[in-house]
Amino acid sequence: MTTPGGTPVAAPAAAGDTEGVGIAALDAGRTHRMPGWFVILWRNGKCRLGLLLLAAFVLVAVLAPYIAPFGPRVDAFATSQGPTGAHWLGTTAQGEDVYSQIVYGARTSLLVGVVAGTLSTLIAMAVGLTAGYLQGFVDEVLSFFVNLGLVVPVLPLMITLAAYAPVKGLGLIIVVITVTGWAHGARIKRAQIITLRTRDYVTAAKFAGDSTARIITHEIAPNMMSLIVVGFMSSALGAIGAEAGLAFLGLGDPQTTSWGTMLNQASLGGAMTTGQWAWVVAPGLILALLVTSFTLINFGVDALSNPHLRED
Amino acid sequence: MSRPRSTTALVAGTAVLGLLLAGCTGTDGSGKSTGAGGRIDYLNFGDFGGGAAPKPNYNPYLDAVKLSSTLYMFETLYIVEGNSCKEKPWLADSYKWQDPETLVFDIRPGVKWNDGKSFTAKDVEFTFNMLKKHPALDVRGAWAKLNSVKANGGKVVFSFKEPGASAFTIINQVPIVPKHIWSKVKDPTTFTNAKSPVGTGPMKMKSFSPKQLVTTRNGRYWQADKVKVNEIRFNKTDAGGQVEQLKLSRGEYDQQGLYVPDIQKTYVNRDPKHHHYWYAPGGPVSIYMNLTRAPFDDVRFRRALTKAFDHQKVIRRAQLGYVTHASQSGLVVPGQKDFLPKTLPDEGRIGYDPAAADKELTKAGYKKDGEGRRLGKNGKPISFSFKVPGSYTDWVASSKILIENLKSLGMDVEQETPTPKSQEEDRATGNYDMTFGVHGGTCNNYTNFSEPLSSARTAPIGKKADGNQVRWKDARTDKLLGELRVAVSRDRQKQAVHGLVDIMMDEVPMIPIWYGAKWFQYTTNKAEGWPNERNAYAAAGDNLVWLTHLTPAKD
Amino acid sequence: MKFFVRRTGFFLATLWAAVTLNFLIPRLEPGDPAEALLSRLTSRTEAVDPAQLAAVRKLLGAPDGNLLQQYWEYLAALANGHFGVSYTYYPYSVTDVISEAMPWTLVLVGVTQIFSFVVGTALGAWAAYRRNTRTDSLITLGSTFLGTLPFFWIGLLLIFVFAITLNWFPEGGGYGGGSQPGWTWLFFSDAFQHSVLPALSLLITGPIGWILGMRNNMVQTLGEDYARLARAKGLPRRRIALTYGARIAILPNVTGFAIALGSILGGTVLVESIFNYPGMGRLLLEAVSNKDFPLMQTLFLFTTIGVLIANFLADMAYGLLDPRVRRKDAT
Amino acid sequence: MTLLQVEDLSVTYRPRDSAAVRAVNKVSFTVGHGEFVGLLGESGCGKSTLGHAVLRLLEKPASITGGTITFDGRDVTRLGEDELRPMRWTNLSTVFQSSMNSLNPVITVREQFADTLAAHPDIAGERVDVDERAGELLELVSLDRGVLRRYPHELSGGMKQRVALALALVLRPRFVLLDEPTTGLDVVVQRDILDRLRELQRSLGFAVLFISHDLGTVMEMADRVMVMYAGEIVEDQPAADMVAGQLHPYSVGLLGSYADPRDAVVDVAFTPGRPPDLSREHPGCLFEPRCPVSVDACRTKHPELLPARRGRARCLLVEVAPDGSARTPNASPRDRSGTVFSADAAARNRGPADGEPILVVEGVTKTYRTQRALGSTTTTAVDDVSFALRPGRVSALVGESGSGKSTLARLVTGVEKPGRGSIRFKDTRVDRLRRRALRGYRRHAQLVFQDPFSALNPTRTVAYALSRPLRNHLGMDGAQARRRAAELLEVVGLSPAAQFLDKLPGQLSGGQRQRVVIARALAPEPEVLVADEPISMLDVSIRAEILELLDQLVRDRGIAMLYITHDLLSARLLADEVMVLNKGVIVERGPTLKVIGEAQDPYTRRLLAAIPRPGQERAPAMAGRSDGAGQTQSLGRPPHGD
Repeated sequence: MTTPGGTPVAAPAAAGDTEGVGIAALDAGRTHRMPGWFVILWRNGKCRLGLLLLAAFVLVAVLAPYIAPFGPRVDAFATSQGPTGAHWLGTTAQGEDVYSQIVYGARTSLLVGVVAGTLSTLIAMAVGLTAGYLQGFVDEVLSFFVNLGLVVPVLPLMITLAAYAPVKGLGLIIVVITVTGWAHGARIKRAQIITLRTRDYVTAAKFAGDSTARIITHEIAPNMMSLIVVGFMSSALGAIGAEAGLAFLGLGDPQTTSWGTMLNQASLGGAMTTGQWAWVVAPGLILALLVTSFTLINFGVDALSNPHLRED
Repeated sequence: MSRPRSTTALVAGTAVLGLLLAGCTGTDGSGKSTGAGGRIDYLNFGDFGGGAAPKPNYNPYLDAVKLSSTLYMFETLYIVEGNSCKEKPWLADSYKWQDPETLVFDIRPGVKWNDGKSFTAKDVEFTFNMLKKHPALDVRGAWAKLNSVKANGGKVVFSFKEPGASAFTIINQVPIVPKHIWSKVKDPTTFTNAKSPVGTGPMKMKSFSPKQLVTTRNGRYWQADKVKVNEIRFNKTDAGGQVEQLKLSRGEYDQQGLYVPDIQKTYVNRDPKHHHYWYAPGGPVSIYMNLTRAPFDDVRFRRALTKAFDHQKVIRRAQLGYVTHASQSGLVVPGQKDFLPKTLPDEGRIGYDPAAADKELTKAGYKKDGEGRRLGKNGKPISFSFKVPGSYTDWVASSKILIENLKSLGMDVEQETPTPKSQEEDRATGNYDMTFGVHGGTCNNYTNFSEPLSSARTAPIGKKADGNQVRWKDARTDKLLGELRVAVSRDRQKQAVHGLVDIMMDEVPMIPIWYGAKWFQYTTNKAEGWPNERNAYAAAGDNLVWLTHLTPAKD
Repeated sequence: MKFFVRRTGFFLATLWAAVTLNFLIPRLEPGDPAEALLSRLTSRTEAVDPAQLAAVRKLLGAPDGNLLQQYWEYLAALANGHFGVSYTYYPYSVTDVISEAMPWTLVLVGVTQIFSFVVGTALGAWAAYRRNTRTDSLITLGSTFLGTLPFFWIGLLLIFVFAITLNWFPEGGGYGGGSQPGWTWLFFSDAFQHSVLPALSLLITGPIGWILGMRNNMVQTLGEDYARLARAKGLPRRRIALTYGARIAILPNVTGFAIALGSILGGTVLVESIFNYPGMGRLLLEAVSNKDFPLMQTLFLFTTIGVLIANFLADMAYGLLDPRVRRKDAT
Repeated sequence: MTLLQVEDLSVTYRPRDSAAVRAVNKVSFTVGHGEFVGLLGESGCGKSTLGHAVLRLLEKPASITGGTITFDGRDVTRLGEDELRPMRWTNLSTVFQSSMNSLNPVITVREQFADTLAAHPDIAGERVDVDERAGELLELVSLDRGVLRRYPHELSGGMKQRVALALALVLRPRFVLLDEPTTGLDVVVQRDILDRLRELQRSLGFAVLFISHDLGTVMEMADRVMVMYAGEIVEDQPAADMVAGQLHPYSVGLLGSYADPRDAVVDVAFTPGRPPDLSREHPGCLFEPRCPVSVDACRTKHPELLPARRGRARCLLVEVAPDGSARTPNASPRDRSGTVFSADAAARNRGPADGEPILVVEGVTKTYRTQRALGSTTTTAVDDVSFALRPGRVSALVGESGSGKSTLARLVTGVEKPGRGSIRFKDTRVDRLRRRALRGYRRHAQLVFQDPFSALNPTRTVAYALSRPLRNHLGMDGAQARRRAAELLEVVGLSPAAQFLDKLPGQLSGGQRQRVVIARALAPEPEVLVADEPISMLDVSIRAEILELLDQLVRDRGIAMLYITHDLLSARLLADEVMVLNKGVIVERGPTLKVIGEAQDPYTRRLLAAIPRPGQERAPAMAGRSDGAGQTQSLGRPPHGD
C-alpha cells in the first residue's frame, strides 16, 4: 500500500539561458481566462487525458441515476447471474445489478476523494502553514503532532478507528482517512512555507502593515497553489484507495455502494466460485481507471510543482 | 463454473515459475478409503476454532477459545438431542427426580477414560464442584440453580435451590472431566489441557498444527463398536468465504458448516450423488417491536401485522431459500411440534395476507388518510424506523422486503443500518421502534420463553436489558413461565408451553419471520449415516450422536 | 547531545501518544471483549447465553474500574513489559501469539520489500539512464499502469487465476494442513509454495514506488551541474550513470526503504487478509474484530516502535551514505 | 591559427508547452591557439547556451539547429557522443558557472580527479599517479594537497572553484571554456582566482573562451572581447580597441555604466528597456527598441555582423559610416536625455548636513547564536554602531557580504531587536516596539529590497501590492488606493500608470519591478527609507536608472535614506555621507567625496580597487556582484523547465 518516493519529480529543466521561455509560458497562461496552473496542466497531453477521464467520471457520478439502468440496491433480479443482455456485468448474490453498482460506485469514490482530499488538505494547510510561519513554540507543538501523524502506523490506525467508531458509513470512512492522512501534506507545506516566509515580499507585506493571517492567506498561500494542488491530488488518491481497501476488508458501510464494498461482497458472495468474473474484475478495473486519471493529471501537476516553473 | 479462456494468456508468462513450483495442494478429498475392520480411515472436517493462529487448547470450559476437537473428547451425562429435544442417556444410564429439588443420575458402568482409568461418579462430583469453585468455568450457569452435587456410589445427586426441572438441559451441557487429572491442576481457568487430554469421548488427540488438528479413535470408548472412523482431521477453515466454498465444492471436506451462496449450484451440483446439505431450522429471527411505544403497544395493531409480512419472499429472495417460515408460536417447528397445541393451524405459521392486515388495521382504528397514509391513534401518519445491522446483508435485504410490506399498508418506515454492535446496544436499551432479534431455538423451553418474555429479564427504557428487549410485561406470561420452570413432567411442561404459545399467537409480543439456519454440509464419499431432513435423528451440533451413526460408504 | 535528547524525547512522546491512542480507540465502541469473543462463536441467528457471557467475562477479567484507572494499570503493565494475556488465545500470552506470527510477516514482507527495493531501484536507475527512450517509457508507463491497480484486487485475481482456475498454488494460508511446522525441508517447500502468490501480489506493485522515485531522483541528479561536468569530462556513460546519477539519487530511496521496512505491519494487513497468511497483519485484524485489547495494543506498540526505529535508522543511514549530512542536524 | 571555429551556430529551445526560442542565432566566431577570448553579455543573452553548445552539452529541449563548430579541423556538431568522448577534457575543458554544484557531492575530490584521468588513459597515461598529478594541479591553484581527501561540501566556495579550475586543467587541455567562473565569490577571492587563471593560461598556453556579464573582468583578462545581445554577437574587437572605442551602441551603453568614483564629476549611462522576446520574429535590429541612436532603417532591416575596424560589429550605423571607421556617428548616449545619471563634487541640492536627525542609531550591537549539533556558536554581526539619518540626505552604508550591513537594515526597520544600544525614530524607541506599535512605525520607515524578483509577490498585481500599504497605513478605501497607486507609479516613472496597475510582476522587467518596489515603499509617505542594495540584482545597463530615481525622490520629498551597498561607485553617485562597514564595525565614515577620494582604511581601498575602470591601467575585477551564492540564480529570470 505504501509507495515510497512520494510524488514523482519532473525532470529539471536543461540549464542555460531559458528565462525567456519561462516568462513566455506564464504569459501565455495569463492570456487565457483559466488560472495559469490550469493552463499548464491542460497543455500537457497526458494530463489533459487525465482531466478528460476525470471529467467523465464526474459526469458518470452526477448522472448516475440516468446512466445506470437500475438503482444500486434494487435486488429484484435473479441472483448470482453472469453477464447477460439485461445485466451487462451480471447480478450479485443478492440479485442486484452489478453494472448499476459500478455506476453509482463512482459517486462514492469521487465523494470520498474530494471530501477527504479537501479536508486533509485543509488540515495540512492549517497545521503546516501555522507551524511553518509562526515557528517557535507553536511550531514545536504542531510539528510534534505532524511527526506523530507520520510515524503512527496508518493502516492499523485506520482499521482500528474504522472498526471501533460507534457509527458506520461514508462519513466515518472520510473522517478516518482524513484523520490519518493529513500529516504528510502538513510536513511538506510547513517546509515550503519556511522557505516562502523569508521571501522579501512577505517582509514587504509586513512593512505594508498586513496582518499575519492576511500574509499567510494572501501572500503565501497563492504561491503554494501548485503544492496545494499536488497535496490535494495525492490525498484524494490516497483517500480513494483507502476507502476501497477498508471497504474491501469489510470495515466500510455495507449499505454504501462503493467499488470496495462491491469487491468485499463479491468475495463474500462467492463470485469466483460461481464464475462471476465480471463482478470481481469490473470494480477493480474501474477503480484502476479512476486512479489512472489521477496519475495522468499528476504528470501535469509535476510540471506545476517544478520549482523552475513555479517561481514567478 | 465457467473459466475465462483469456486467463490462459494472462498466466502464460508466469507459467515457468509455476512449473518450477508445481505440486498439488490441499487435502485429498475424493479418494475412498475404507480401512481394516470396516472402518473409515479418516474424515476431513471443517474448522476447529481458535482464531487465526490457533493454539492448542482442550479445556472444555474455555468456550471462547477451546478447539473443536474438545467436543469429541469430553462427554456429558445425558445428551438432549438438538432437533427433537429427546433425551439420550450418555455417561449416565438413567435419571430420576427424587423430588422436584433433587435429581439423581445413575452413572453408566464400565466407562473408561482414554488413559485407562475408570470413570466414576466421583469424577462427576469433582467436575461440578470445580465449576462451583471457579465460576469463570461455569459457562452454562449450572450453579445458579444448584445447591450441591454429591456422588453416592454409582449415583450422583444433584440438589437444587428450587424445583430444578428447567436446569436439566443445563446440567447436561457440562462436560465431565477426570478428577485424577484436573484435581492436580492449580488453576483450571488457565489450564489449556494441551498435552494428551484425557476424556471419555470417542476420539483422542493425535497431532496439532495451526493448520490441522488430527484426532484418532479412542479404542477404550464405551461404545467403541459404534465408532467407525479411525481419524478425524480438522482443517483450518479461514481462507475466507470464496476459497473455502471452493474447497467445499471440490469435496475437500467430509463435513463442514459454512455459509455458501447458491449451494445447489456451487456445491450439490458438483457431485449430486455425494454432496449434501441439511440446513435445520434454529432459533427464530423475529421482528422486535418496542412495546412501550405507540402503535406497537396496541395488541390489535400487532396482531394485524402478523399477516402483513411476506415470509415466503423473504425466504426466497433475501435468504436464498435456505431457511423456513417461522411459526408465530415461538417454537422451532417441525422439531418441537410436539409442544404445540393440537388445535393450532399450520403449526402456527401465519400466511401473508395484506388485505386482511389492512382490514384489521382499519378496524383497530388505524385508518388511511386521503393520501393513503396510515394514521395512528393520534391522527398523525404512522412513521417509524426499522433498525438492521448494516453488515448483515441478508438481514438488510430481508428488512427491505418487510419494510416494503409495511409501506404498502401506508406506513412510513425508514431503514436504519447501524453497526451490529450498536444495533445490539439499541435493542438492549430499548432505543428502537422496530428491529430484528433472535430468541429461543434451544431444547430448554423455559429459556426459550423466559429470555424474550419474562418481565424479570427486562429493564426500563434506557437501561440495558439482558432479555425481554421488547419490554413485554404480562402477569399471565410470568405465571406460565413460573410453572414451566418447575415442571418436571413432560405433560406439565407442555401445558405451560401451550399457554405461552397462546400468548405468542394472541398477544404477539414479537413476530417471528424465519428460522435461522444451521449450516451443515456433508459428503457421502467415505461415510454415510449423516443426519438430514429425512432422518433427523440429531442436530448438526450433536456431533457425538451422529458420529456414532456414521458407517463406511457402501459404494 | 541536545540532538540526542530531542530525538529520545520525541521517541518517548510519540510512543506515549501511540500507546494512549491505542488505549482509547477500542473503548469508543460499546460492548466488551467477552461479547465480541462469544459473538464470533455464535452465529447471529443464535441468542447469546447470558450465563456464558458472565463466565467469559469473569475469565477475561473484563475491564472494570474507571477509564483513568484502567489507563494507569495499562501503562504500568506496559512499562513492566507485561503485555498481558490475549483474549482470543486465552490463556496464552500476547507475546506467545505474536512471536509465532512475526516470522511469517517478517519473512514474507521483508523478503519482498528487499526484492522490490532492489529491483525497483535498479529498474528506475535504468529508466533514468535511458531516459526519453523506449525503454524508459516502457518502464515508466508500465509501472505507472501497474501502480494504478488496486493491490488487494490483484491478490484476488491471482487467487482466481492461479489457485482456483489453474490450481497451481494453494489459495491461502502459510502452509498446508498436512505439514507440521518445523525445521524440515518438507515444511519449507510447502511454506514456500504457499508464499508464492502473496509474494507475487506484493512484488507486482511493490517496486513501482521505488522505480518512479529512483527514476525521478536520478533524472534530476543527471541534470545537475556535476553530472553535466562529468559528461564534459568525457567520462564513460556508465560511470556517469552510476557515480554521478544513481549513487546520489539512491539516497532518498534508502531513507524511504528504512521507513518502508518499519511499516511492514501496516502494509501487510491486506495481503495477509486476502491470502490468510498467518502473520501479524491478520492477527491485527482478528484482534480488532475480537476486541482483543492486549493483543491489539501490543501489535500496535510493536509497529510503532518498529516505525520509530526505522526512522531513526533512516536518519543514521542517510548520515552514513551522504557525506553532506554528516555535519548537519538530522532533525 | 584557428583552434575553434564556430560558423552560423544556432541553438533553439523547444519546450513542450510553449513557443520555441532561438536562444543563439547564427553566431560565428573563432578562437585561436592560446587566445583568451571574452564573451560579454547580460542575463538572458544566450551566452551560456552558446558555451554549452560549443561543449556539446546541450540537453533537451535545447538543441543545435544550424551551423558548425569546428575544433581543430573536426566538425564537433556531427560527432556522436562516443566519438566526442575522447575529445572531451583533453581538448575541450570547462569550468562551470555555478561551481558550487559542479562537483559530485558524494565522492571525494581525489576521486573526481581519478575518474577523469581514468577516462582518458591515452592522454593521462595508464598508470598515472593520481595523488601526484592532482596534488600538483591543486598547488597550481594555491590549494593544499590535503583537499584531495575532502568532500566538496567541506570546501568553501572559493576552494571549490579552485578545485574546478584545477580539474579543468588536469589533462592539459587546449581549450577551456570558462562560464562565469567567479560569479558569487567575494571580491578578494575572485581577484585571486582570476590572477591565477591568467598566469596559468599564459604558462600552459591553452585557449580560453571566457563567458561573463562582468565587464571589468572580461576587459581586463581577455585579448579579444565579443559582446552578445539577444542571441547574437553584436560586436567583436580586441579588448584594448573596445575600451578605446565601442562600435555598437549597446557596448557603448555597457561601458558607459562604469566610472571612477574618485572623479570630480561622475557620469554613468544607462540603457532603458529590456531585451526582446526571442520566441517572436523581429524584422529589424534587435537592439533597436532600446537604442538611443537608432534610425528608421533599424526598425526594418536586420543588420549583419560585418567587419569594422579591427573587429566586427552588427549595426547599420556602423555599416553606413562613410569611412568605415569604427566611431558610430552621433552615438554618444549622452546626447539622449534621461539616460545618464551624474553626480558632481559640489554639494547636492539636498537637506542641510547639520539638520535635526530623524533617526538616531546609538551603540547598537547585535549577536547571533547559531545552533549546531553540539553546542552553539555566537557571531557578532553588528558591533557598537552609531549613526544618524537626516531628512533629505542619503547615508550610504558600504560593506561586503557578511559585513553586517543587512543586519543594520533589519535593526533600523524594527525587523530585529538589537542586543545592546538604542535606535530612536524621533521620540520613539524603535528597538522597543512590539507588534501594533511596530506596524505604526512602518508607516514612517520603509524598506526597498535588494531583489526585485523576490520583493514582489508573483501572484499579486501591481495595484494590489501598492494598495496594501495605502489601505493599512493611510486607511484609504479601494478606489482611493487605486487612484493613489496610479499616482505613485507615475512618480516612479511607470507611465502611463494604467498600463501597469493590473500587471503581474512576471510581466515586468527587472527595472520596472524595482520601480514598483520603490513605489510601494513610498506609498505610506515614509520619512525614512532604507534601500538595501536596490540595484545589485539589476543588469548593469539599467542600474543608473534606478539610482537617478532614488536621488530624485530624496530631493523632492526630503526623505532620510539609508543606502546600503557593496559598491562605492553607486554610493558615490547617490550618497551625501558614506560609512564603511567591515565585520560589523564602521571602519571609516565621512562625506562621500572625502571617504572615497582619500580612503584611509585598507578595507575601503580594497573596495575601491574592485571597481572596474575599463581601459585604465589597473582594472580590478569587480562590478555587479554582491554577497551570497543565491545571486547568480536570481540575476536572470529563472531558467525555464520543460
